[in-house]
Amino acid sequence: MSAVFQVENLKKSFGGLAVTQDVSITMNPGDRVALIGPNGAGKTTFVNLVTGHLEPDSGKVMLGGNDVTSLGPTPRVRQGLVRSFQVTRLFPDMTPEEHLALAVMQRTGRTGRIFGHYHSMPDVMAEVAELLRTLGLDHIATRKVSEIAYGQQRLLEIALALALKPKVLLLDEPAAGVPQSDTPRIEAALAGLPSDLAVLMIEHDMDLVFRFAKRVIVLAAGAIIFDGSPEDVTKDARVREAYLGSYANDRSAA
Amino acid sequence: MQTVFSVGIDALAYGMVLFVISIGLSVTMGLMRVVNLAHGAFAMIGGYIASYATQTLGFGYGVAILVAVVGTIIIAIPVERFLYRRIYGAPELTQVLMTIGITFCVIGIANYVFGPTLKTIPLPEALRGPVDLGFRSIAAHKLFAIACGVAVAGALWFLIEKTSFGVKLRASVDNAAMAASLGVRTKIVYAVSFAVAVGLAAFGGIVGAELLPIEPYYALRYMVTFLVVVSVGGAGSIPGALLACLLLGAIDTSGRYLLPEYGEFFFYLAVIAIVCVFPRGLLGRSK
Amino acid sequence: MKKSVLAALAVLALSSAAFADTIKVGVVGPFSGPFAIQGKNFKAGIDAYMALNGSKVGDNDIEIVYRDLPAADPAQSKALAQELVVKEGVQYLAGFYFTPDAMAVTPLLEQANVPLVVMNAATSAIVTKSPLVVRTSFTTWQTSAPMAKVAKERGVKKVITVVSDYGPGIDSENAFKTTFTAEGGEVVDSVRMPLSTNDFSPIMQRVKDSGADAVFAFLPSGPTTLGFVKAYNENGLAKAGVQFLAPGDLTQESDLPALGQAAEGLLTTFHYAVSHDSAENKKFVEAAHKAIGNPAELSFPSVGAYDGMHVIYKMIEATGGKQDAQKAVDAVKGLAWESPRGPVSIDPETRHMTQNIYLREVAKAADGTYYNKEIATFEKQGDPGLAAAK
Amino acid sequence: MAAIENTSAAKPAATRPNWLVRDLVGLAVILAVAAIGYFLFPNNLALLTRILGVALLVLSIDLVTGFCGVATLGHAALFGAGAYASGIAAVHFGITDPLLMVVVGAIGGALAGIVSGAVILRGHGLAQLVLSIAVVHLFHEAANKASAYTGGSDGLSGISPDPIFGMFAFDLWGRTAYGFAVALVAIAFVVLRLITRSPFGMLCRGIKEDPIRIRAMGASVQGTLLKMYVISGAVAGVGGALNAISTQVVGLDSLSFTLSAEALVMLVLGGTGSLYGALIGTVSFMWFEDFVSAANPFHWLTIVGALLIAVVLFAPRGLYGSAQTLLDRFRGDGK
Repeated sequence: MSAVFQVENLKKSFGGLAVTQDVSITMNPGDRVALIGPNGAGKTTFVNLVTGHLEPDSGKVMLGGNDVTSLGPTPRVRQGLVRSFQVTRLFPDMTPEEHLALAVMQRTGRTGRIFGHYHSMPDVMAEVAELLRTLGLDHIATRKVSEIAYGQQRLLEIALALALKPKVLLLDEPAAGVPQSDTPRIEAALAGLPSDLAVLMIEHDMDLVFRFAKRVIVLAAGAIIFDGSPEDVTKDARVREAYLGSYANDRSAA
Repeated sequence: MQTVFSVGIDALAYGMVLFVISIGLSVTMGLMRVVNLAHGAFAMIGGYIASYATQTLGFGYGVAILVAVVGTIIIAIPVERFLYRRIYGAPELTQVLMTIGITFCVIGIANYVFGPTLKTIPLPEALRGPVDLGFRSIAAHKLFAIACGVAVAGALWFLIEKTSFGVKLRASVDNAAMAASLGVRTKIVYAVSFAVAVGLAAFGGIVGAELLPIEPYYALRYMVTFLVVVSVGGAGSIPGALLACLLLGAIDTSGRYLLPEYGEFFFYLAVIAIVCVFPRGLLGRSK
Repeated sequence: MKKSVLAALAVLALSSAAFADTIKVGVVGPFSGPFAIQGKNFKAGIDAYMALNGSKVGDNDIEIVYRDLPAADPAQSKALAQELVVKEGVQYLAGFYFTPDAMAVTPLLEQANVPLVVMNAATSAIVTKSPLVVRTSFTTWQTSAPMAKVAKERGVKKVITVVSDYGPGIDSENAFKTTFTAEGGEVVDSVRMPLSTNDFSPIMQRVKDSGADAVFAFLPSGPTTLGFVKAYNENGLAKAGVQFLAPGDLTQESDLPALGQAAEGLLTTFHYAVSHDSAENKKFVEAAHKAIGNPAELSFPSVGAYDGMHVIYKMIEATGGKQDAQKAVDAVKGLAWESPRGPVSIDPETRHMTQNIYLREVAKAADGTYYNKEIATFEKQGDPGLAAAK
Repeated sequence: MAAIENTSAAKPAATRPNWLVRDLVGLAVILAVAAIGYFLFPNNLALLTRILGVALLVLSIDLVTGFCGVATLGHAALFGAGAYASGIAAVHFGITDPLLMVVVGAIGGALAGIVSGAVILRGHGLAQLVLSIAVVHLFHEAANKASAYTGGSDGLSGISPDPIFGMFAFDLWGRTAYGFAVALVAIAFVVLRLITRSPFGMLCRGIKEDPIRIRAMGASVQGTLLKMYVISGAVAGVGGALNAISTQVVGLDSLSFTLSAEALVMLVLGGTGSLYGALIGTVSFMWFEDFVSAANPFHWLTIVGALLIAVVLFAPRGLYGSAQTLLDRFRGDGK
């Protein structure tokens, strides 16, 4: 199987402080990878480097065999690298249906049209309906986003990413802030993600990580200290040290 | 060479006059985050009071300045209490609408009370007439304006950076809720900063009256200039405003000396260039 | 034929105005805004004329309908004129402080069968835009050109011109340059500065560097003249003996209290000074002071309005109150009378005023106020601007 | 707007005619108001025509400010560019057919939209406001300088448009001009309703609410906004051309900061983000201004200022926006 997503020797420092040191990751279609790490491990920086919001000092980001290192965030999205946000970023005055229709039309190159309406685009309507159904959002499809529950907003966040038909999906703490009662629905949504999609999830919640990921990568102080199966991660000495050791450090830093 | 010096002195003087008038706006816009288009209106009120105090009441220049600054602040207190307090944190466009409304009212009232003619504030003998600098002569009041600019910059810097009020102000600006929970009475802090800003406006209106004469449309005529200066400097930054005034003063003055026909182009192209390179202003805060 | 049909239509539409004994005159001017003081002067001039000559011509009552146009805004000007003609049924249009506003109205006149009496707008070309335009003010050429002769007489050889960079400024520069060069003088440099200029020091520096004996300046009356005159003094030009020459817009009477001592000794050429010494003017000033309220606010637009009313009264007399714009205009061609500013006449060809232009010097009166003191007269000046444009 | 979208999306098949009906009703209301204006003020058609010209400018600002969240105090640059383009075409190039002049105006406005959009979109917030001010001043100064073409500060006069379709001459009473203006505004309204509801319009609304999310969806924010600026420029340009045609002169005031600021005030007064708000804001401001300035030419500015303050205090979302909120609340109570 050929790699759909590769990061090679990525490095980034801010004013002498190395926040990402020589990180390399390879992912294949269908991969379910969780990226974890203690606070301040450099996860956010890593995400920004991958999505193109930050430029690395050295190293490469490859997407489906193409080098996208020099590209900005928007072209990377067009090439199939889609992210969700840790804190929901939705349009409060629009409905879920509109969100998804906009995403589908954007993907299929129709948002430049100054006339017409998605209601008269059967394929868009069908795809939106399908997504709404898959994620269980159809009953609130036409409510304003500002009026729906946070758990539903998180689901919409995932649906929105899927509507862009990504090759690689970067999920930034998909369950963050969701009440306990709603997490099963998020988990179900994650379980139902397309099987050929490569998913990289950044997550704190270890329960979710164990249920979802087939592979876990641990980032600490900007470097990968573990890359292996979920079963092994808790046994790894360096991981334990990073978490427990950093606990004390964290407090002094905060 | 002598010409360069000479134009440089003019630029310095003009820049400092701009600084004294605009710095109050930088306080309201940068620290209180209000797009205060009525700033010029307060400067104008100061000018009118000073003119009235000197011409009609026969006060001296210094006393008139004091009376005008205090008088303007007294006028501004109810305005702050009943109008500005409603637009703190409101969208920019709402603030624009409100402060333009206030400006219109002030213009209309000034026109009614003082009539449409130009008003002057007679200078004391010491500030009248030119001072010989050796290679050229310069108006004494311009030197006075430069001195005022330096004094205002220093005093404000001290107030904001070195006093407990300054600490409270900066805290309220960065995080009003947090400051309030720490016992800072943010409403009072805002009211006091507003009073300071208005007082500075009035002071600037008087000191700058020789260059920007007092008449009812003062408030609209120079609105854009003040706004441009503040945003080029970076709202809320005193050194930024100082730098912007000196820079824009230099561009404007040398443009008008070298190529007066294209003075306007010079000025606004420079503004566009600066704002594009420094979107937050020369020394703007990054938030 | 077509014209008479239109005229008939207009008469029909405006029948109330045509046959009633009240004749309306629509006056458009800046009654609010930065130029409100000039609009006030229009009103004062009109009020003064009607106070002195009654509000009746023959059997017809005269009624003035004012419309406010605060700044140069031709679209609004046309809308107001249209409203005055159609809704108010005015038989005469008058006023107009700014050139573009007057220009905007000229295409209406023929169809409306209404003459336009321009009481201020000073660009030469306005009268050429319609045969129904008469102007009772002045043109920038008319008031600027004599200054070149003054300069020559006073032995000035090299002049630098400094004008605001807009229509009237450029007119003024051309008028002075043309005349002064023809007289054998030399214009060493011409500076055009943006209208928004606040600080004139760099300009004065240029004047100094040019080595000219005199500076000829034009700025619109109002706040900037104050800064300009002060900068002239403060930068040592007055002391260095560089003479200050300008048309009278710079030292209009309503700005003099603010200019104060700084203006003393400035030389200007203009068509009217409030201080003009004649019986006609005494009568006028007395009436106008009463009308304007604050005597310090009286200045030149008032006399344009006063004479404008005189012309309109003559037109009404000639037409007997019937609406006939062409006849009305024809009636005042060549009309001559004694105005507060001196003897004047309407040039039959240009429909612009032929008048005396006076050289004045700002002087201090016995009561400590400043005034424009007339010290020389250029008699019967036409408008050189139209000739120059040809 | 969003509320309308809401209900329409609920049961697409059944309610799709719903917004169509609403738009038709809206158009009918506009035409009815225009007709009432014609019969109520038959002698004031010039003023009404002028209001409609400015309404096009305010609609055009609404496109970038209300629908895209771009703050601008320099939009008259686009309006004036349209006015001068059609005026210059008429005076110097003999294009005197009114419809052609409108097309020329739209093109002129669109070009100005590209230029000013390219500059203004480089900043945000206060910087954006200042850039827009700088742009309008540069346009103004350029027109002042190019007096050979523009007539400079004396204004561009001598524009004499042909009769529309060779039949309807522009008359003294301004009837033709008024009819022409109503037609242009009605067409612009319909076209803009379609555009704001289109996929492109949705994208713009998305940019206003969260540009970062839009980028994460793979859409170009700058490109989209620039495109909207061009559309907005075309609309403003039509307004400018209408002004040039109906008044037969173009003055520098049509490129001024003052006009830009006034138009923005009208928009905020009516309520941003809604075409109705833009229209209501323009009509109420200009009517009020005309009424008050005729009633008291010396102190009307104070009254207008007081009105603006009152609107901020009592109708913070603008006249239309606040009325709608009130209506929604009323409806909500009824449920």
